[in-house]
Amino acid sequence: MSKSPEVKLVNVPSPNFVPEKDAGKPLVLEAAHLGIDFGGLVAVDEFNIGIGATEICGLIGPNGAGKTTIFNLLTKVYEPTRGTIMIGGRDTHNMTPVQVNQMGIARTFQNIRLFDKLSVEENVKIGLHNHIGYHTLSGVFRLPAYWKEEKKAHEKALELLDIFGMADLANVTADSLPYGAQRRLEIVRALATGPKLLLLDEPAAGMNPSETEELMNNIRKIRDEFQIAILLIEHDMNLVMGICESIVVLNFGRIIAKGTPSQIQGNPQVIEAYLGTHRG
Amino acid sequence: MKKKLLSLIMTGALVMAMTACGGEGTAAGGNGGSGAATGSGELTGTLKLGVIGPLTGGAAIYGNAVANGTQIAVDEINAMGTGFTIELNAQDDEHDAEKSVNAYHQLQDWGVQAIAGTVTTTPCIAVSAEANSDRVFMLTPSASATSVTEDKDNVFQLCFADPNQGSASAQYISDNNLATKVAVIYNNADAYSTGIYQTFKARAAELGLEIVSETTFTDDTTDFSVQVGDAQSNGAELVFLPIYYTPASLILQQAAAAGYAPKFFGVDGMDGILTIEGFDTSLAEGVMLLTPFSADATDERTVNFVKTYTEKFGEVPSQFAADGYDCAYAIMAALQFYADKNGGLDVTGMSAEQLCDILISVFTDADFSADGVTGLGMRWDANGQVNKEPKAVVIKDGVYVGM
Amino acid sequence: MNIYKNASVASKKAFLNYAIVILFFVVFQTLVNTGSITSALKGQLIPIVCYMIMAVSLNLVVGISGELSLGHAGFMSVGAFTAVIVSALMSGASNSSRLFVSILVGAAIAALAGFLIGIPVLRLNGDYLAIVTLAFGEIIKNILNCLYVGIDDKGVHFAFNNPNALGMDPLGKEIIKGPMGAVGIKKIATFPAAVILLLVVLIIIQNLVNSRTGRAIMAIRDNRIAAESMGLSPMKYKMLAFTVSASMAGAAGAIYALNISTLVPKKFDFNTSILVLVFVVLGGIGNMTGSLIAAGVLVVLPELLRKFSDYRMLVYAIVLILVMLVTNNEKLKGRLDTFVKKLGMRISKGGRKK
Amino acid sequence: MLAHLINGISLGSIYAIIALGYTMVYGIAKMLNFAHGDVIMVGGYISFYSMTLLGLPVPIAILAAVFVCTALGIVVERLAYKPLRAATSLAVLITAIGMSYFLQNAALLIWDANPKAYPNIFKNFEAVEFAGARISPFAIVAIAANLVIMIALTLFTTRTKVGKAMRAVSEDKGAATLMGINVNFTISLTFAIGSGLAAIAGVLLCTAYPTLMPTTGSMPGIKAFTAAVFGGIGSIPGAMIGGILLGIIEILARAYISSELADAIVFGVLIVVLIFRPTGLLGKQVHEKV
Repeated sequence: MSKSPEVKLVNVPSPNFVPEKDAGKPLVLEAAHLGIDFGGLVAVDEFNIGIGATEICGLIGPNGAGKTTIFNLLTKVYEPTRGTIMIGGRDTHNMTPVQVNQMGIARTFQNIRLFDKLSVEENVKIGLHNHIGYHTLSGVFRLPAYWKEEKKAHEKALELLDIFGMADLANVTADSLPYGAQRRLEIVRALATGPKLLLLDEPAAGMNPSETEELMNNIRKIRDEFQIAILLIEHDMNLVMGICESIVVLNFGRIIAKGTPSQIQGNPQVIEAYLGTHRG
Repeated sequence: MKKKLLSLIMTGALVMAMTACGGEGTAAGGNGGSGAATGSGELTGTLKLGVIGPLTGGAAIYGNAVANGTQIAVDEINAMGTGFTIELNAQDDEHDAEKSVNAYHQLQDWGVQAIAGTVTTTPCIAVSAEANSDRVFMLTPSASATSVTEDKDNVFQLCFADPNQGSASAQYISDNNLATKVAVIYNNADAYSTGIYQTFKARAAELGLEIVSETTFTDDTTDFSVQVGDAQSNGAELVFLPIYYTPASLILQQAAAAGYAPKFFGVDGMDGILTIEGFDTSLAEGVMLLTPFSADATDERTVNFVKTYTEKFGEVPSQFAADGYDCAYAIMAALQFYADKNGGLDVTGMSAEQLCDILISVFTDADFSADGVTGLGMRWDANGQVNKEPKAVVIKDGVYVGM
Repeated sequence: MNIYKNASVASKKAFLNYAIVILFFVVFQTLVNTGSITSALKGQLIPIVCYMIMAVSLNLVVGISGELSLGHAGFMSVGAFTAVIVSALMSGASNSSRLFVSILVGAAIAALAGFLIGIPVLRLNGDYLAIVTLAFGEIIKNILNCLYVGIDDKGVHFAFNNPNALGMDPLGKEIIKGPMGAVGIKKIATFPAAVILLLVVLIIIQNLVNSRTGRAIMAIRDNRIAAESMGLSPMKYKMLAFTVSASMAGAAGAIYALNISTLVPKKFDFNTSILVLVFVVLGGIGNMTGSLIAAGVLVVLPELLRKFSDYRMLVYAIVLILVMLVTNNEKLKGRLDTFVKKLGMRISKGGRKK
Repeated sequence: MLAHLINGISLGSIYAIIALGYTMVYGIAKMLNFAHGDVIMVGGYISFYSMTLLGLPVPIAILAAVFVCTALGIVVERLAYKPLRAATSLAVLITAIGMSYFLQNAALLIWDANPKAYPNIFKNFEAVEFAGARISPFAIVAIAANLVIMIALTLFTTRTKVGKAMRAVSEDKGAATLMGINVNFTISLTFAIGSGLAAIAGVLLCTAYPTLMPTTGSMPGIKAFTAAVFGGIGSIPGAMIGGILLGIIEILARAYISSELADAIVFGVLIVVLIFRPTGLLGKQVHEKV
């Protein structure tokens, strides 16, 4: 199994830190004192994170720790009870998931949410939606803009699908894909929206070791090619330790540890809270 | 025996009445004695007569009544053995303009030559427009709005046009000093009801009747507590109900429940209220109405019609049934009138256009009048509206009594 | 080669529908021209096309956008009554220009109604959305029941709930009289015009569906949350589908109105909305070809059932229930399939023997 | 004003009883049973003929109607809805509409189109004077019946084993099956109860508005359905509150605003309520899990 070279983490002007290579660049995402309550129950509290421009960051923790809730907060599916989320330096207060996406955050879902009845290519084209530049009326009247832009979108979609070697599946309907392919399609679709930060919710779930290995390579490839940041939730420790440059560990809605993979691996709290229970 | 007797009555009295002078209108059957078998002007052949009306759906009662009434007239005519017969075809329109036009086209495919219909107003307007351009004669038994006949020379009404009833009612109330403070409850979704209301109101103003409460309802209304309450709190002594008997029965019941007992005055649509199955006729005690037809009338033709209808369909005929019955006879009378004048007529295979012209010419002929159970000496003007006398009746002990 | 395969599947389907409509037109127009069509069918041609437009336009909302609307007839009535007014105002113009403008304005006003109603309606989901569309359909009917319109030398007069408030010249003409509706509408709709409208509607809907916008609408239908995370605003695209659909229902209403001489608001009640929904569901949700065929068959069916006289609506109800059971129950569907197969085999065997 | 209020509450009580049938069936089978209004009509006819043709006393006639409607409810569910348990809700909706057409047209053939005047079953009772307003015996019975039914249903669903099973099925059919609950029986039972209530509503409706026709049930059915949504579909107290509020709004709108626009106002209030409370007054807010 390939290991990513250990990077050095440096502090940024906040309680957070990013890999040294991203130190000079603005953060893609920064959350401070984030928290949400569900009917009096504190689900997430005092969550702080900063993500560097090309960082791959892992968000781990036992089941029910609040990882997906954090994704939902960052993408504004839920409006946080406390704290702030800044995307590219802009406060996202009262923004909708749509606006958050347009500001450069795209995500995948733990329970796959593809557009089942549409083809693979159409799924990707929906990701490309905001980059296809023709008006509804051009579409209705089939003006030249429609043909030009649709052709471009088609080529772009195949190009993106090719990252995962899925170009030949373009015309298959999404719900007829095998499970692993559906997860990969979700990543391609999210990538198509042209994000600066990609949130992956358990991308390797249900994959066998060789598929996982390939996925790791692809995640790195995506980061390198597109020069974007990736925040991922994953239970597969090989994957997390293998590709993440920094890791945040969550338990009961709170951060219990942050650092490089080696720091986390050696952290006794983490071992007790997460690795301990996971392995024990 | 029975048949023979019947045909005798029919030929003698019912078929048609011709009066050379258009005088008093109560034509006593100019050639009644000789009947349809008048030597020279023989009417022969088979007429394909269509009926269009709601046979299903919420207004089915009206359509079925007309279809049944027409059926009886046709059976009687066919039983006369005069060489003239009618083939009847009744089509359902569910009280819907679109379906009514469909029904009309179905009849055309069947080869209809004249139409007794349609039963309800809105469909009738739609069909009459089609029939007008196709030149098919229409005699509507019960669609009473003026817009049914307006600008259409081929459409005639057997029932009163609305304006006549409204002003006649106001006149009657005023002449007999029935009340000074009047309430009106009418169905503003219904051209019939609204039409009567409007002419009633205009005439009432001229006569000095004070309308203290005017409330409306629509076809779906079942709760009249507000309308009744309004009439009651405004101290109306008489409630004028230019509506059909089904909502009227609800109003009577709800007025009784509210302890309100004014005089009630209705129009021809009120007829039938006593025949509602299960209706507590004591609620209708003292209700007055103007109607051209009363199933309790004692003249021979009404008695016979009611008897046959009751035997055949197990219920007392309503005014709609009577209208349908008269339609068939009026058309036959008109054809006979033409035959008499022109030395005979064989209707078999005649085109609807030809028949339409004949019938228009007869119906607008000042000399033509017809008798029926809804009136004697009915005449038509060039607008297609009928002229006949309404009778005022009052309900006493569950039966109509003439006033 | 693979590249255009997908696009061609969608456009193949679209062209199939155009072909069906054109074939339908050619066949029936020929029958009409040669006089070999029954009056019954001839009289139904324009209503059939109107209901086809209604069905495909409702399918845009129910099938493509995935929202159950029970008030589609409301938009049809908005278009219909608008067209009646416009057509009456243009009494001097030629029939074709009257028809064209009436349909256009009818569609525009219906679109406006759709937009305004969409604002509250599209915030809701599922059955709640359905009941609110039903409520709006009834509200439109109620409002039209109170609408009085007259025309005189000074122009159009409107009155609400009070016919005496029209304030017209004595010579003026009332064209819409509240619950009694419109009378004396000049019949200017023609079968070719209706078919052209249907083609235009099909082109708009199918091109819309097979474009960026259509994909967005379907994405929101399939998974609203995922679509939002892709940067698609559900409200915007649902609204677009709803408004376009409303405008087409308005156009259908306009041509419907101009084919019949009288029109009451009650015609466009809940039952008409349901009727159109039945076309869509029986034709297959999202399947435009199905909508066209179902609308055509089901509009004609009650007329064909006339020979059952009293029983015809009962037969219609039973047919409806049986079709739903057979097409939606796996067991029954399976049995039907095996039956059809057996039947097919027997026929082919029989054929071979010969 | 008081008189209108009382009228509104008694009309609303009828809506509430019909709405209970809608709401229970929706809660369990997740379907809009459009034929429910027509079951009311059947209840009306059965009780009418029991009284007039067979001369049965009023309580027996009501029982007969309840019995027939209950049986009808079960048969309709078995024949038309049960085979579609796995189908889309739209397919079930269209089937229910087909069933509604069927019942109406069957009634038309059996009992013909002539309206029947329903006998006044409270003929021998006097109206009560209260604060200057007359309260008809009908209003008292309607309101009392509504309260009794509502309390009985609440006790039934919270205290009895079968009632609890009903709630379990409405929460989660799959889990209920795993817990050994007979889902098919429970759904049949719900239809039986809902249809039995429809029969009672039919008697009350026909007593209040004594014209009985094949279409008698359809408009009250739609209104009661609105009431059920208004109160929060699936909720028993919601159906009652929704029904009564709807009745009051309808009567007051008719009295003080316009009788033509009364229905529009009723539906308008429904829309406003749903905008602020998207699942009705007492409906449960459901969050989609992401």
